[in-house]
This record gives sequence, structure tokens and C-alpha cells, in this order.
Amino acid sequence: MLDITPSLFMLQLVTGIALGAVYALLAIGLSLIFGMLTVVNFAHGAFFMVGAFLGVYFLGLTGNFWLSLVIAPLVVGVIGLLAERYLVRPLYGRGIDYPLLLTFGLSYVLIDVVRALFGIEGLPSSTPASLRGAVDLGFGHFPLYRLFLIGATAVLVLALWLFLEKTRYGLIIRAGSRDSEIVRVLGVDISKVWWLVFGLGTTIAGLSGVLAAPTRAVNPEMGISVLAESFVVTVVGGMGSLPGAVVAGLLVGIVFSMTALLAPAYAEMSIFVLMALVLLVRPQGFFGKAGALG
Amino acid sequence: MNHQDSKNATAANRRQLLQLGAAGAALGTAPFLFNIASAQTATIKIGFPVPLTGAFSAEAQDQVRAAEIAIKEFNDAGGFNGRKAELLVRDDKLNPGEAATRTLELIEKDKVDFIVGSLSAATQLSINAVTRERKVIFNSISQSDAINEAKDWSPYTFHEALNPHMTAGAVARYAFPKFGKRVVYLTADYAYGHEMVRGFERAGKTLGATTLADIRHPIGAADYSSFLPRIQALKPDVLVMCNFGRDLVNSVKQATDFGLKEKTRIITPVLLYTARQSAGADAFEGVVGGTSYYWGIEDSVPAAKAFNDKFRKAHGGAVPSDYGALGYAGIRSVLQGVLNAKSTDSLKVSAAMGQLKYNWYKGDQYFRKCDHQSVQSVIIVESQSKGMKDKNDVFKVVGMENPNEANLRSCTELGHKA
Amino acid sequence: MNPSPLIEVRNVSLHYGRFKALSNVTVSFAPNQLTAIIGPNGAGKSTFFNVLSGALPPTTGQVFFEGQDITALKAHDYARRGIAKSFQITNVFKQLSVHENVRVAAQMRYSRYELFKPRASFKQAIEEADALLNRVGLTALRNKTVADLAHGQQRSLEIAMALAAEPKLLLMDEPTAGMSPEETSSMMELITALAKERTVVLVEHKMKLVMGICERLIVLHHGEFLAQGTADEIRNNDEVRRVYLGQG
Amino acid sequence: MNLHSLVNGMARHRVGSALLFLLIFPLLMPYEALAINILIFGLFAVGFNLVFGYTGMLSFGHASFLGVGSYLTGIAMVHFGVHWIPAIFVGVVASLFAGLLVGYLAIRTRGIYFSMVTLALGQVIYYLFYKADRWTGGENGLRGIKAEVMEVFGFRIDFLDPLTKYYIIWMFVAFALWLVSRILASPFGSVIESIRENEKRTVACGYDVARAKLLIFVISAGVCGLAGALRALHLSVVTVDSLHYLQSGQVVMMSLLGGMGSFFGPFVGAGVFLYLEDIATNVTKYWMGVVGLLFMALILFFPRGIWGSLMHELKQRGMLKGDRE
Repeated sequence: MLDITPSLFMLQLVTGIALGAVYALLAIGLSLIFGMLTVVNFAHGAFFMVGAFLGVYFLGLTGNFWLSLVIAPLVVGVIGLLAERYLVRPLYGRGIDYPLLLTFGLSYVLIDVVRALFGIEGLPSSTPASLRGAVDLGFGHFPLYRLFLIGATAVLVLALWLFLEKTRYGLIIRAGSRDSEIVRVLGVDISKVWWLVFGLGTTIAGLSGVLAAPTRAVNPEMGISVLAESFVVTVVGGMGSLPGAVVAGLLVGIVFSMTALLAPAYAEMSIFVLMALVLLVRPQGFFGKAGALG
Repeated sequence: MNHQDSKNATAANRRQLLQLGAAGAALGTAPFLFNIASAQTATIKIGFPVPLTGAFSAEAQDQVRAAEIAIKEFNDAGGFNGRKAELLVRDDKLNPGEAATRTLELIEKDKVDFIVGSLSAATQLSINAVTRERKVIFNSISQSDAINEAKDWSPYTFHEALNPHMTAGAVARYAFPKFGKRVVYLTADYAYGHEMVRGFERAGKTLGATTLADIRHPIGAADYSSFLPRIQALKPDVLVMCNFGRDLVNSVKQATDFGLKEKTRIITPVLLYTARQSAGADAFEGVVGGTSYYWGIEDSVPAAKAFNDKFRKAHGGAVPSDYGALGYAGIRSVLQGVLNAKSTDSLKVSAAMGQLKYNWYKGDQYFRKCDHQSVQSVIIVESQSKGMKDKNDVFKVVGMENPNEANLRSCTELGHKA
Repeated sequence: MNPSPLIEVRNVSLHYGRFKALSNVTVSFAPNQLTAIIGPNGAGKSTFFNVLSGALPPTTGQVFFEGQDITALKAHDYARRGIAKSFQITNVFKQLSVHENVRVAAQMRYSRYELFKPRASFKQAIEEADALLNRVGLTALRNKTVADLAHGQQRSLEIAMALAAEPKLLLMDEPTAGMSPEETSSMMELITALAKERTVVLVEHKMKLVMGICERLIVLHHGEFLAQGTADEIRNNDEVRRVYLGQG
Repeated sequence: MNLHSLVNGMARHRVGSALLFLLIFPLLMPYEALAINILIFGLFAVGFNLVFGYTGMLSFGHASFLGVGSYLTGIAMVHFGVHWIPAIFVGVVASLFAGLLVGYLAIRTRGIYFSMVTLALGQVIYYLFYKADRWTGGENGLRGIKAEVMEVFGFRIDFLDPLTKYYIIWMFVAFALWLVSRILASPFGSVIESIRENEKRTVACGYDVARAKLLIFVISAGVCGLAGALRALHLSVVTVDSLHYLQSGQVVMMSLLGGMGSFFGPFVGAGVFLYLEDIATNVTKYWMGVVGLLFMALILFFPRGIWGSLMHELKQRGMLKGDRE
């Protein structure tokens, strides 16, 4: 009973891209941190979740979506900065496992803090009035807000690219992710750079949370599945590679969306199979440096 | 004192002896010792495993509140020749493994006489797996078709809640004639979801409804958008969301975004009071679904009025939720069974409960002989977003299907010797 | 050349993309001879060393050990056939005891995947380990954790580990790197002694160091074979003088 | 005899003394079901630690082997009416194969990548069992696992009697612990430790690292599979969340809590974890948060873990000789 018309296919594709946009954002945050600090942030999903809650909370407080779109991620970023300074930093040089495990514990804490503050059922979140309704794309109606998601991601990726390519800080970060020695030679305090990058990464996680909030149920556990999925994206794209994060993010979104069309029940499994395949054929991922395997 | 009790008593003595030895041997572990199970007490102990943490904690807490009312009533009325009832609440974390362990704790350590509780198909089935082996009565207060089937059922198994088949059937019988016959299902891909679809299609066949597609989504999926274009393309009259709790909130919200409500009516077998509260009015605007209980029926059902008032009195004016009310009924049925059987012996109580004709809170009910399914009414409600009296006034009662065994799957179909 | 060589590389090349680390090198090493591979930095010494030890498979060409082509074998097979090496940067089991380090190395010849016999039952490995510790003068530190040892001591330990495999060929990558003058001279003594019983190949950039003790030197330059011969022959080789000593 | 020689005596016969303690253990616990869980998860953690603590590979997919062991034992009993003793065997063999499969694919990668591949493959297995609901019961879990009552030398083995159940399971765990301790004391044991310490050097010593890694991974899977099989008998249900990556994460926590550097660390960790959870859940709704905090504190201040730190202390005080735990 498969009835796939071209327009349905197109619609499914756009849906996949919108979905992929969120994955890409998440993966960018994760990749920034890994590329620079070689820390796998297991609390990334939790930061995403916190972002979603704060987004909804500030929206209720200020009544202004755009304002909450700015404030909430910044607050998440601050939490990130604190976490790096007092929890992750003491672990540098203790082996790559320790920060990973610590952030795993941190995610547990963040989830329960949110439960305590906002309740276990989660918060009602609805699309901001200015972005409601569906747009006719010629091949079918598509929710305006999801188009906005795609747009917002594009803008953010562009901004980030400019920041990394055109600014001095960007230069330092790019250099640092290749070899922290270089940065030391440049006379920059590497630990400060790491600190800020961790903050930036978590801010982006928070932002993706705020953006995703209107499209899903905002509850304390929403980050758990998201974490696994953004791992898939970063690994497929190549740990620490930003272009990889974007490409893989969109790919995973599309793969999910297409499997959802052809074999809905296998949609979730499909992305893990994709990851397993990529890792076997090209363990370092699309854009990953083979060296990272050592 | 029944066989179970005496066995436990001797077990307890044996433990205490061994403990003396243990105490000596285990230096430094002394602090553990105070935990050792105490001897028998006269109270009637009812274990109450529910997910106090996890996605349905709101419902679970409501179940406990309501259950406490039932216990208090029983004790105020003098209990069972002086023996008072006691509620032992445990958190099963919505995790079947944890539920099984907690049930073992309740039976082996706390020596409970009965178990009432659970808030998911999976946990109730794992609780049931433990209780039936140990010949302890378990009255389940959450939905599942499987628990009635001979494979899982035992004489000690009771099902106070609705089951998917009844609920789905009732909603179908209300909605299909009204909203149209071309139906698409968006189904959470697990037993509960499949059971719901089966219920709808069974009822739909007689009503001449046609299934355009049954789209299965992974349970707990965060994003449903990728399932929706297909549904849009099919242009159904009715979209049935065969999922529960957060999945329902998510999928309805996203379906609304995709503008599905313009041409299609969204219905769902179980419209949760708490889910509606947490998702907000917009998302559920105009959604029709079934429920085992809604406080609003008190205008037409005296028992409901009485129950609501008790609940309001005990909990500062709050009204009971659907699953909360089941906590109350579940306890009352068991304790009534004790009174009628004049014993706490599992078999005797089971027999007495089988005889019950009761009206605790929503009108007349009774347990069907073959599978101990509580035959009861199903209430059809529609979520409303305007003209609400207060924050509790979220649903409009649009229909009620009276208790009728004909709406259940037959005993033989379930594998019972009718 | 006779006697028949122990190990032999035939026109071996190794490329990283466009960069040629080794191009068409053909060299052979006679048994029980002490040879040094020398050359300025970037001459391809370490790459050549890694080819000999099986760590880097050559892009083209073959490696023969005792007449057999072992090019395709894995690094651990090289080791099992009797090719042991000591790394440029000390490579030991830091958290294990000094004795355990050597014992594990020795154990390889007795048991690798035995699951149920206790280690202690392999007496030979234990005794050999003690003998070797004695030989490199670490007996006193037998039960210390390696991490607590001085750098020089770790070097010696590493050599003991290499010897534990009873190698026919011992490869050493700058064995005296980062050593004090005293440590260096004693290391050199040790090496000359070792070379009496087996083939030893050193990679060294300190030319003076090897001139004295090596029977034969091989000079690499820009990844190519430049010259070989006794210390004197090399000294007087114009090619070498020009590229290496930067004279004439 | 003085404490000093007592400690060393116990250390010399670590498995023996541990098993003796476990004999009286159920009487110190609030209830047997908890004691049994601790036995089972203790074994699970010890098995996991073969790969994590001893070989230095952080697997985030070990729930797969617990789950596969449980499911295959259950499936053998429910669908094929196999007696529970051979059924345990079925479960273990199945998880050995699962270990071979996952291991073969995963050991090609290292470090973080290894963690991620194991996580991904674990999730694939999770969804496979989830989907096969005809065999596994899917979300509802696999029910109807019932261990027949047995008469052995006039001794009645009835899993409905909690203490009997405990001691039956104790026998299997005892055997497994003895086996693992044997393996760690073997030449192969020292090979995997060398791999953890320095892979390059281990190769240079002539050991086939890839093969050794795969072997220990499979052994570890088998041990975890046994734990799973016993769990199926204990709970009489198998539930799909036992395959989820959060379960894998939990066993990592347990191992670190007790101390991944020692033989019993993980076992102690599992015990403390489950015991605390048992009391905490009756006190606070925010059990997860408590665990998280505890866990972070441990990583920051006591990376050796509870048992590990204790052993370290004893060594510092010279009460414990050599590398005994």
C-alpha cells in the first residue's frame, strides 16, 4: 500500500532536512567541544533539555519568543562555563574516559534539577504565534516553524563559519583543535580557550533546545534519546569536524525521514545501523582525521 | 492464619537465628541489621507499586492519593474484625525489572497480603508474573489486553482498569459514524498500540470504516513530522493516535502544526486528564478520546459526586484524575473482597471478588468470571479550549458507553474455558 | 656477500601520498654483526627502522628474514620470529612492576592464550626475567613500579624486555637518546657485549658514538641508500662527506 | 591472629573469602530479592570490568550481553520448554556469540570510537529484540519463565523460596568468580593488562593484540551473559530495557563506584549502588540526581573508587603486600 508521489517524496525530504537541522546544531556543539578539548560531552543532551525548558520558561515570562531565543541559550552557556571550570577542568590529563564519565553523571544531575524546578511532567510548549500555520511549498503544505528551523540553522552555521574563519579567536580555535601546542606557542592561555569553547558548545546545545521545544514535548527525559542521536551524527560526520557535523546531521535527518516513509517502525533503528556501517567502512567518519583513532 | 503466613513465620525465626551468627561474623556491617524483616503484624497489608518517578509520576501520585482514601474509609469503618488495612507504596520507576524486584520485596520482606497498582502494560505484566507464581492477588489498575489472556492470567489476577479493546471500541463506535469512515492510524509500535488498533478495526468493520494506513512509529519518538506528510497525502476523515502520554502529546502537537486538523478529525483511545493539563489547550483543541473516568460526570453519576467530594476534602479541592480514581477502586475492590470472604486467604478473596457487584465511583461494575476483567462504562470526552469554568474543566463529556460484556473479547478468544 | 644474511630488504620504497620516506633501498645484514644506520635528520632512518621491525609495511619491495619473505606478516609475527626492538621514546608498561615487565616479554615464548594455568607455574619466564634484570643491572628495583624509575633505568628495562624474546635480531632506535654521559657509555658497553651473541642494528644520528663500536655503517640520505662500509670507509667516502659532514 | 595477617590471608584467598562473606550476605540485606540483584549485578560488573578495568576498553554496549543472556535463557524456557539448567547454558552461549559479533566489529576502533561503536551496536541489538516481539514480547517483556522445582539429594530446589533461590544463584556466581579470577591470574591475564598499559609494546613483545582483545571481549560477554541468564530466573520476566544503553551506562557507574582497578571493586560498586538505590528511592524522588552527584564526586576525588581506595590505603600502610585485592 505504498503510495509515494513525487510531491510526497519532496515533502518527506524537506521534513528530513528540518529534522536534520536540529541534529546538525546538536552535533556542531558536540564537535566543537570534542575537536578542541577531546572531551565527549555526555551531558550534551541534558544541556539541550535545559535549553528547551528555559526557552519555554522565558517565553512565558517575557511573552517574547525572540528574547527567550537569546536569553535561554546564554544561561545554558553559563552553566556550561561553570561545569567546565569546576568539574571538567580538574580532569584534564587524566585520560579521555574521565571527562566522558563525569559528564554522564552531570546529565543525571541536570535531569533531576529540572524535575525539581519544573516538575516531572514537563512544560506545555506551543509554536510562537508569529510562526504558526503551514506554507504551501508547491508540492504540499509545510509548517512555517520548521522552515524557520532550517533557516535559523543555516544562519547560525554561517555565523559560526565566519567566526571561525575570519576572526582571531576563530584562528586560535582552529589551530588549537589541530594542536594545542601551537596555541601555547602563540602565547595564548589554552585553558581559557578550552573554557570558552566548552561554553560555546553548550550554548549551541541550549539554542537547539530552545528551537526544538515548540516541535516536541518538553520533559526532563527529552535529552536522553537526543544524546544518542547526536552521537550518531558526530561519529558519522567525523568527531570534531564541523562540516562533518552539518553534512551528517542533514544526512541522518533525511535517512530517518525516508525510513519513516518506507518502513516507519524501523526509523529509529535506521540511524544506528547507518552509524555502524559508516564506522566499519570509514572508522573516522566522513570528515574525521584518521589520527583521532589512536 | 493461612498457609502462607505460617510458612513466613517459621522463615522469620530461622532468619533471626542465622542473623545472630551473621552479626558476629560480619563486623562493620552491623548497620545493615536493623533492616531485617519484622515478624507478622495484624494489619492487612496491600502493596502498591506505581511509577512515582518517570514519565507518569503525576498520575502515579494521584493513584496513591486516591488509594489512601480507600484505605482510610475501610479503617474508619472498623476494618475487618479489627484488622486495619495498611498501604505500602513502592516506586517501580516505570521499569518492569524494578517493578518485579519491588513486588518480590513486598511479598518476601513485607509479607503483603495483596498487590494493587502499576501504570503501564509492561510493569503490570511483570508484577503479575511474580504474583501469580506466589499465589498473591494482584489487581491491576492500568490498561493492557495481554493480562486478560489465558497465557498470563491466573485466578489471582484481576484487572480493575479498562483494557485497550473496550476503550478503542467505544471511541470507534462514537467517532466513526460522526466524523467519517476513512481512517488512518498513527500507532506507537508496541503491544499497547497494536491492541488499540485491533480494537478500532474490530469495531470499525461493523461500522463500515476503512483503514487507509496504519503507520507505526517507535515508542517515545521525539519527532513525528516525518510520519505526517504521508498522512496528509492520504487525506483521511479521521486520524487515530494509538499512542499514550507523551507520545500522544508530541504527535497531536506536530499534527496540528502540519495543519492536519483542517481536513481531519483527530481521535485517540485514551485521552489522559494529566496529559491534557501538561500539553495545554491549543494542542488538544477538538481532540476526542475515551477515558475510564472524568470528574465532570459527577452531574449525572451520584457515585462520582460522592467520590470527588471525598477527594476534594482530602486534597484541598483538587479533583481526581482518571488513573487516580482507579487507585481508589482497585483498593476498594480488594478490601470488599476480604470483607465478603471473611478472610485474607488469596483463594477465598479471589472467589469473593469474582462475585462482587459494585459501584465505587463511576456506576455499576463487576468482574467477568473467566478473566476477572472489570466490566464497566467507557466515557467519551472532547478536549475544550474555551468557555472552561476553571483549570480542571478541560473536557466536555460527549458520550458514555454502558457496561456490556459484548464489548469485550470473548472468553474463548482469550483462551479461557468459558 | 657471505655468510648468508639474517635479514635483507630488497628495493623497499615507502610513500606517504606524494612524499617518499624511503625509495628503493636494498640492504642486508649478516648474522652477529653490529651495524648502525646513520644519516642526517629526515634521512628516513626511523622509517627504515620501522620497516625492519614490521611496524610499517613497505609500499613496494620485500623484507626477507632467514631467507623467507616476511613482508606481508604482522608486526607481532616479526617479533615472534626473533626480531626485537627498543623504541626511540621509551615504551614500557608503566603501572606494572619492573620484574613483571620483563616476565611478560619472556612469557611470550611459553604461553600467550593459556587461560587457566596460573602465571606463577611458568617458572622459566620468571627466572629468565630475573637473569635479564641482573644483566641490565636492575635487580635492586625488581618490585618497583616502572613509573617510579629514572629515564635511563627505563631504557635499560626496555632492552631487557627486548632481550627477553631471545631475539636473533635486535633493533635499537637511538638507544642513548636523553641519557647522561655515564649512562651513555655503560649503554654502549652493553650494546657491544650484546652484539657478540646476535645481530644488532642501531639507528643513531650521533655519528661519533657509533664510529667507534660498529663493524659496519649504513648511510641514508633523503630516504635513499647512500653508502655503506666500515667506519674508516665511511669517513673517507666523499659522497658522505659532502651530504652528511657538509664538507668539501 | 592479628589484623595484618588476617588481611593478607584474606587477600591470598580473595575469591574464597569473598564467597564466604556472600554466604551470610542475604541475612544482612533488607530482603533476599535485593541480595540476589546484588549477586547478579556484581557478576555483571566483574564481567564488564574484564574489558574496562583490565584491558582498558570503555564499552558502552555491555547491556547487550546481559540482555541477550536473559532473553535467550527465557526464550529457551518459554518457547521450547527447556529445563532451566540447560537454558542458562543456552543464554551464556548466545551471549558469547553476541560478544564475538560485537567484538569483531568494535575492536577495529580505539578509545572514544570504541565506546561509540559499542553503544551504536548495542542499540541495534536493543531494537532487534524490541522488534522481535513474537519471541521477546517486545515492550511488554518476556513472561512465563518458571524454573521447575527440583529434588537434588533430597534437597528441594524451589525458586519460590527466596533463600534457596539466593544460594542456587550464589553457586553459579561463585563458579564464575572463581573462573574469572583464574583467568586474570593466567598468562593471558598479564597479556590483557599489558595491552591496557601499552599496546605498541605488547605488539613488539610478539602478542597478537587484536586477537587478545577479541578473546577477552568474548569472555567478558559470556560472564555478563551468565548474569543475565540468572536475572531471567530471578525476576521470571525479561524486559527490553535491560538491553538499553542506559543499562550499559549503569554498569560503568557501578564499576567506577567500587573501583575499576581491582578485582572486587566492581562487585562492591554494584552492591553499594543497589543498596543505596533501595533506601534512597523510599526517601527521595530525585534518586538519579543523588547518583549523579555521588558519581561526579567519586571521579573528581576518588578515581580509585570505594574498594580501590581501601586497597590502596592498606597497601600504603603496608598491611597488604603485592598487587593483591
